[in-house]
Amino acid sequence: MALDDTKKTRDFKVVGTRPDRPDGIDKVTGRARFGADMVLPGMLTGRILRSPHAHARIKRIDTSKAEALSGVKAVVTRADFGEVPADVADVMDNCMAGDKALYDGHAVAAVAASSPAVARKALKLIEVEYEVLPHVTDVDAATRPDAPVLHEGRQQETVPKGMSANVIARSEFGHGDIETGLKQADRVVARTYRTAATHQGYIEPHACLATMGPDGKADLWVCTQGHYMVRNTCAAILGMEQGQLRVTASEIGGGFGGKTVVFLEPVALMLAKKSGRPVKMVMSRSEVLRATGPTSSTSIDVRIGMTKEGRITAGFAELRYQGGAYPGSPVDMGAMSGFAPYDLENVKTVGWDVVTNRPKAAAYRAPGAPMAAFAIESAIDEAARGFGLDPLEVRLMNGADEGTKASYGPTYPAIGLKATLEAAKTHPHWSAPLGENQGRGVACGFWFNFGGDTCVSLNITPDGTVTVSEGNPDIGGSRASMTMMAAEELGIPYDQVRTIIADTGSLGQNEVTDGSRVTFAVGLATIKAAQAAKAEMCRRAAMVWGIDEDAVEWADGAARPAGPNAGKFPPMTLKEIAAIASNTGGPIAGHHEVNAEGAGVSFATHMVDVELDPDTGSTKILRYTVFQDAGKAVHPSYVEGQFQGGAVQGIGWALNEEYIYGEDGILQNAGFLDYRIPVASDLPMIDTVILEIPNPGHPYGVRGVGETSIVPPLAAIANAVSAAAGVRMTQLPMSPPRVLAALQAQADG
Amino acid sequence: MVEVVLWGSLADQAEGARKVEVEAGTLRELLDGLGEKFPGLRPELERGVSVSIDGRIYNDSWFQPIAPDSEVVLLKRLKGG
Amino acid sequence: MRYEAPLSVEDAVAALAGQPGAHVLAGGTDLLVKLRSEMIEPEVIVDIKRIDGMKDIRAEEGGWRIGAAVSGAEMSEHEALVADWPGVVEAAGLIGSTQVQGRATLAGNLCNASPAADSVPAMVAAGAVARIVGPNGSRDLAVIDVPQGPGKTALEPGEFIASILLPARGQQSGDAYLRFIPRTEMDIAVVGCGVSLSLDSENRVSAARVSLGAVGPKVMLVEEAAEALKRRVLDEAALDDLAAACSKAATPIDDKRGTVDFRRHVAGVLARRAAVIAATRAKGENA
Amino acid sequence: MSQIHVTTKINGDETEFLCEPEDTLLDVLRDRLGLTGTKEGCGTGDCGACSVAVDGRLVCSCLMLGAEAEGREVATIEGMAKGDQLHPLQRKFIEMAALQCGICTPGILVAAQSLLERNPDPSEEEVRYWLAGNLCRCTGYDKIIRAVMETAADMRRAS
Repeated sequence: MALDDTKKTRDFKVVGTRPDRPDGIDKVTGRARFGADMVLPGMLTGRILRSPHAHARIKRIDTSKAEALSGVKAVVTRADFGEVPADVADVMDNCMAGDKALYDGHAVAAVAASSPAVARKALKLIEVEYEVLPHVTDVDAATRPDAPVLHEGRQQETVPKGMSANVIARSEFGHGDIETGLKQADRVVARTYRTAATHQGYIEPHACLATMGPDGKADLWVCTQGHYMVRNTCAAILGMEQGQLRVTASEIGGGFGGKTVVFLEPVALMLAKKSGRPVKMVMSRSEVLRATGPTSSTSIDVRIGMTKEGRITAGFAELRYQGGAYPGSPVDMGAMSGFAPYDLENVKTVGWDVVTNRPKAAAYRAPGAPMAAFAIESAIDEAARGFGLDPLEVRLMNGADEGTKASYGPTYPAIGLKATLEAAKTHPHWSAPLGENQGRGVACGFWFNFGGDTCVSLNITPDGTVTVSEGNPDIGGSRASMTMMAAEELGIPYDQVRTIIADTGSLGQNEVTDGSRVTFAVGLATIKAAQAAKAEMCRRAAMVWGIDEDAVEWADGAARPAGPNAGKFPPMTLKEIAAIASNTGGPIAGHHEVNAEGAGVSFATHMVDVELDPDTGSTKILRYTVFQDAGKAVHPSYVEGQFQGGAVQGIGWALNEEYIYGEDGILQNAGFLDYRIPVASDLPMIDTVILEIPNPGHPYGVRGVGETSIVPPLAAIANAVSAAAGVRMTQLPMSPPRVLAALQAQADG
Repeated sequence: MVEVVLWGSLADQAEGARKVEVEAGTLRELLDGLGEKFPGLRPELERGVSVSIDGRIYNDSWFQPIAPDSEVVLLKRLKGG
Repeated sequence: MRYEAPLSVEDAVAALAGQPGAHVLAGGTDLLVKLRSEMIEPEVIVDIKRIDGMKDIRAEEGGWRIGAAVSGAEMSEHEALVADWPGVVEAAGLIGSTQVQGRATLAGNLCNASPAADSVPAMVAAGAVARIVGPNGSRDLAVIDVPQGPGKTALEPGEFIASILLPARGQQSGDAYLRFIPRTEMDIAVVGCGVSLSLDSENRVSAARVSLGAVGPKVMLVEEAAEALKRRVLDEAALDDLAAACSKAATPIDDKRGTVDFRRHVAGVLARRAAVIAATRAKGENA
Repeated sequence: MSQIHVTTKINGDETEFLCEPEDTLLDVLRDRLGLTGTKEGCGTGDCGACSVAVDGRLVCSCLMLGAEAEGREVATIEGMAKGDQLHPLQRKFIEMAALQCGICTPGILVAAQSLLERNPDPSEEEVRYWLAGNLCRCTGYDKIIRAVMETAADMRRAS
């Protein structure tokens, strides 16, 4: 595929401004329809029965009493699904347990009933006979040879013989020689770091509404980051043709990676199929926390060698991530990204993918990267501070630049890491005074960013306005970005374009809204679709003028004769061309379908001040500044919003959020009361500095911005807390009991 | 011939080599060539990989051209959130 | 399930007494959570908010009688009550969000019988008394004696709390309640501490009550802590003794909210801080 | 099990409904009256997405029974704009990008309106504590707090 390698700077008219978002009024008036807001005539309530055990063989399920209850229209268990293709077998098993329940909250049966009350009652009538098995929820415990085993036969050839079958895969990245590098060091920091599992914490629970007729045609309304993914996955599980399942994305109340997989949807479709009625399913908050896709808990060993001048001579990390009950933790992403901000001669990371009796990890914003950055950036900080060196200068000295061979292999093109560090160095935050019990920390972060399959259709209406259809749910203002890029490319005002999210019947395949891809990839396709429409409009104008179409160019919203014909005819505006479209060949549209590969990587530096209460171990965030490269900020307000939101999710991860499992393997804090995401009063304003180092892979220079902002905060806050406490914090969350214990241990010598 | 850099543990499946050479002008030829020349790589190739070609990352585009002097690095399949 | 909203105490008692497992609904901020999670499945819910007097805050014997359906927000808007018992009002004001404040009540917080209930240590320090009504008429019971353990109260079948009496505020007296939570809002107390004290003309403590929450199966009154303060000026030594007495009295557990060591230590920290605030208030200064 | 007949006023309109005794006000609003602007994020009073005002008092509609609404006045997000005139808070939230996904937005607007009715000149700290029961996972609250403060300033200037 061809990307525009335009490095030239252009003068933008719309891009870079801050117009009102097109879905704003719907969302401030309550009109916007989210997952649970849809109703259909005759609709039933679907509910799921979940395992109360962390690990148990399901010996028998008797649904007869539930089926006999008045108002119950369908009961579904795994037996209803039959064999499914291998590539969705784990998804199927996660949506509805087969032989074994693998975690507390694992779905084992479902009902559809005439009311929520009947559904609740029906669940109690389902008899499940369990044989409770030993369980393991800790990542290190799961790797021990005597650990309870979740699956036999899933270990990859990459794992040395003799390890627990829970260890699924091993990977290794890097270059140079660690031992040589360590010998050149004046100081080696070697520590083990641990992070707790956290949840994306989106405020909207999963919800969907399914219908399926006896003819096999089905419709699904769902809150998801990718309705095309939902279609493809559900079709595979239910043995349907993809074209027979139309999925419409509702507005989505947050996802952050957690809505890139299916949980309820295949079950809702099966209930709809069996009952012949529409079935709506909505998770409770406790179901969301117990049984969707939190991120990994981790255990990471790091060794950093540094000279007394601050040069990193060697960087090593061994990362163990548990990804829940099925293979596929994001450990590889952690192993590839952790040292990516640095130009290192000797670097090596080893990643271990481990299964445990926890819900299967889904993606969470830069999946895998924040934990690796926490460990590595903490070790770099400790080494630098050990020599009394400025941690920003050390990062600048070792920072990656254009031409650096990245720790994960490739050589970087133009990148923005050093720009973020330089901006941090000259920012007033860096030189502001600190008081007693206060500390300042910095850390860098990296994310790859993605592209992927993308379709955009752009239609010119008869009155000369423009509609854009895209296939990615608008999770944080992307309708505004697409509208802006279409308006920019067509040279028309923002308010003459309207962007909608099309259902799966209306466009070709679209990759999930993930990997910070939408503004980059859908934006690219929108620009290309606009370019196609412009070319067609130039052709129509050429017909009218009776000149060659190559002699027409598009500028400022109108076709203009160019070259030898320049000035011979007055420009024809988009509206004028649209008005005569029927006379010149028919409706005008542009579309673009592409696998948008070649997204540009992104870097950030975060700076944070904290204050500790030495009597209670409590941490207060005093000041926070994000410096990040956006390539080109299409709508700066929403770029800032991504920076701020990522930083605050990171603050939660660093200080309070954690999955707490009891000895019994049951989740202890399945609610927003004790799964403590940051509240407004916990926080200061989050300052942002947007840097714009254009991505050569995008016509406007856009880079994804959504994920990088969660990578540095864990380490930045740990570095700040460690500075304030005078003791190195190596375990997240840095909850008050943990900080107080560290302070007391230090005081006790 | 194109020189392909493998990630550390992948080298174990390719006779210990961190850098291997295959005859390829496109991404598809590259992936096919690798699997043919180093059967040990096949499980990982089947699980899916990403490929960095001159600093840009590709997942699926078979006909992405690769020049003989291109920098080609095999990566674990990337996933986002 | 039935919902009843009687207009008189007698009708409410009749509704409650007639049905084992009936539940009282005042603010509902605990009851509805239990209903939703299917922790309880009552046959009848008796909403007492429509009973005369339940929403009243009335002066009585120099103190304040607070109806069982008075919300935290209503208490914090009552200036005279706030002036007399700022610690109790602040404690009630710490329960949940602004939204929860619009509904949650002292009586409900007490009847929920959570060891971590915020308003209970403050009421205990204040020497508050609950008026209980039931099939056998009404009786008064000190707030400290209402909770019997996690989720258990001294209420007999058919009884409910109609009001809470905060006694007359003495001269040169002040109260305070502090709790520790991991965030700044929205959490359940990891440790709570209420202090109510009176000062003599030389600023020595003439009377004191110190209570702790979330460090035992129910809220406790710590006599040793009060003794540590009595007849002393609140200097560092007195505060150290107070803190030590509270840490010693605490019998907490390790759970998802905190550890034994943390809770013991923080019980002392909070007692010091709360005592200083209470003493400042006793001197008629703002704190 | 018999349904309860409730007469109430919702967004100024006399409204009657039948509900089950265990239905929350949130259930009634969303499932019986079609007022789905009020959201359920937790069902336990911990997220504030279901915020409404009852007799002028901000509450979580998930923590109140529908039956309790008898004789009360309920204000929801759907009643915030007057005709085609958005409330100043609604306008400011759009203008200042104080929402990303928008699921918490109705609850936050209702809560913020309740604050400004009581306190037309809140400090940043007062806004943050008032809204502490309204979780937002997208924005980090920065733009929300700024939008509320700016709206308050605008409304003070206008009055």
